[in-house]
Amino acid sequence: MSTALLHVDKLYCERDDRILFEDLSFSINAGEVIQVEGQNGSGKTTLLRILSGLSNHYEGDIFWKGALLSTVQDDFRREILYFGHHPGVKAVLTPEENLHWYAAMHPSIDGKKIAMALEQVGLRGFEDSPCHTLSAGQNRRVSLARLYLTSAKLWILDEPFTAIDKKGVAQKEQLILDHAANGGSVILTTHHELAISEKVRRFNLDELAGT
Amino acid sequence: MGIIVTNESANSEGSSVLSLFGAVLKRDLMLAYRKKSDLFNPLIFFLMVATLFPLGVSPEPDFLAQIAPGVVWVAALLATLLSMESVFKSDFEDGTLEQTLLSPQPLFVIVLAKVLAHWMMSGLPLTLLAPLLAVMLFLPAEGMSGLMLSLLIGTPTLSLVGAIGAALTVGLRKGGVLISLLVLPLYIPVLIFGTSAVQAAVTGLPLAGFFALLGAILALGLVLAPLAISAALRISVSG
Amino acid sequence: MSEKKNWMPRWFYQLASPRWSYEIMGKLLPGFAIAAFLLLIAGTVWALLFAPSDYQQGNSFRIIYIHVPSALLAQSCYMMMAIAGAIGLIWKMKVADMVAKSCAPIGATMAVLALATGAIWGKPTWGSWWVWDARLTSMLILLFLYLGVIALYSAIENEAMAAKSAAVLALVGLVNIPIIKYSVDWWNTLHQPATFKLTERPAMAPEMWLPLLVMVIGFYCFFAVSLMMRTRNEILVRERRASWVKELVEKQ
Amino acid sequence: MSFDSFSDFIAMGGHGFYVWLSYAIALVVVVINIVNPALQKKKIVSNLVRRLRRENKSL
Repeated sequence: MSTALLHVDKLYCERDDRILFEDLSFSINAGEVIQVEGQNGSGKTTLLRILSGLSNHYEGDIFWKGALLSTVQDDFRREILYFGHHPGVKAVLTPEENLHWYAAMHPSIDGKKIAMALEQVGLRGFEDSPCHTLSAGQNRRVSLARLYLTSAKLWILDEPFTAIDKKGVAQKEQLILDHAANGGSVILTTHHELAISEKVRRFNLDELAGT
Repeated sequence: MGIIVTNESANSEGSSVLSLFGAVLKRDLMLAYRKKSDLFNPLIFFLMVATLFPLGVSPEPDFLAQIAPGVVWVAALLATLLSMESVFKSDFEDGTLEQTLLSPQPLFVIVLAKVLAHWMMSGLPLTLLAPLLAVMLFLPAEGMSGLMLSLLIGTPTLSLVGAIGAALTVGLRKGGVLISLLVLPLYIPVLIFGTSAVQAAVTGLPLAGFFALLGAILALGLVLAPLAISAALRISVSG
Repeated sequence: MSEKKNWMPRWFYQLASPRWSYEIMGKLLPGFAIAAFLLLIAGTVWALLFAPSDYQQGNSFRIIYIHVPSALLAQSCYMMMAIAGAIGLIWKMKVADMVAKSCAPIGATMAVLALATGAIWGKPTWGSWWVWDARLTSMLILLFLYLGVIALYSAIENEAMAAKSAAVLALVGLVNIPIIKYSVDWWNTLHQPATFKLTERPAMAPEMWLPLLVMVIGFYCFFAVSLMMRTRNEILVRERRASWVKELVEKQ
Repeated sequence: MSFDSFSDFIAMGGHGFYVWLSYAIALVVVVINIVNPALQKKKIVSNLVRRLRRENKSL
């Protein structure tokens, strides 16, 4: 096995009587940004959930740093950050409390920089408002603030830019590039046209799916 | 806040587990405190169910005194069940459950803290409210200590076992009835020993045996239920 | 898959192959069916015609030849369901999942049969259709456990998830069965002064228990037949995409 | 043989109703457990056949 951060070997997944992907093999190396493309229902979210370890409805093998994922789950979880459809923000807690909770759950999150991160995502002044008083975009930004705090190697981002304004998107794209420049890896899905597309490896699920 | 687990504190395994436990407990208590209806609804339900018996069966004090242990226990059981669905539901819906499962922290500890928080929000207030019901149902004063103590030891088991059902059904749209179906048969031993303890207290028989049995069931539940809950949560979220 | 689990005996992962299981079950089915048929017929004739009547209960005693096998089967079926579920959970073995799922309805009907015969037997013996006898009560709770498992299977659409969830529930139930049984036994002795029980009796005569043995074995064979039929169905449904299933269907 | 006549056998010493009811229910339960999976199989196979035909057509 090479030194690929994450290696997927002959992944097969079917859902509701439909094969989402079959014989899917690829690697994510350190410093790489991968964008998964495909139509709605092509299995992008499913793929990211499988890669994050949330779903195990698949056949085939996934290797993390050369070892079978199921044998190194704890190490793996220490080094990934997952951003899913649901931002994972508690409506009755304030942004700060939400991030403190993440910090307790994920030691890769540095709890001391929370105020700084909230400022970065433009939530200064909202630290103490419960999240249900914030807009949908602001709620997602609370969750995205984790990107400024984490020391995780692999970021798995499912539609991170939904409900985020242009300026915010540019900022996040830069953050992703910085992360890659520092040897981190990102795998993401998005409907946005990425401004940084020349540095992104693309990867189309529609072409891979067997029908 | 005191709930920050930094990498430094991970050096000493014990203290990091404790602070994790504390962080989860504190968060869940805070959530309940900010959303008070979840806190009070089961208690009101508890009172209402117990009120139905004098109205539906007979207001005769002697008769009520006889059925009081069972009524209070059944009402407590149903009230716990009612509050059970919400344990993991909102976490599931807003995605925090996903983040919890992706955490490298031991899920056993997280789940145990969540169940403890649930018990502090349901079982404990039910126990404290029970004397009121007992008086309304003419339970003899001698039975009061047995009632309180049996509820105190028995309701944590109800929370633990109920949480298994909640974890299994968390991804389902109509999980509420299903939880009852899955969990009620498993509640029967606690119900039997709980009411027996109260009856023994009323008639002046020795109580220690019942508490020992309830305690043993609780100990078993503390060890095994979090494993089942963790497994069930991972399955439910994987869909 | 294979090189990871080479410490397992060969048959174990042959069994894990749905196709192999389907075929081997197809071969075993006729044998068990014949055995079940003969044993059940012989046992019934023996039980109804030749076994002596009980000196206390008279001919209503003959219900034992249905009641005991069905109660035994209901319990061991639950065990099998939980163990198969555990194997499915631990080794991700699909066939074990299917066996567990197939156990549930059979076990539930056996529990119903045990309860029904117990109640019918109770009428001439105790004078009422239902008595909160320890055995009947714990059988009733066992039925509830079965119903819970079945409800969970039908509530979850994703087959793999349903199998795993139900396996967890079955295992939780398995841990609870001894506790439930103990608590009900104990509760029963507290509430009811021991009258004479349905099935517990001092040394049964061989001409009484021999037909019972025949019936028990017959019931187990019948269980095997029904279980294999259901499991084969499950295999067809869950493997509908596999080429061997398509070939099989095309032949018909 | 523990019965002297056929009517004795049917009567079961006054417990005929209970005994025969039990055995009848047992018969029903056993038959259900055999017939049900058999019918199920028929349905599954016919569904699969239909599916296969549809797939072959669409190819």
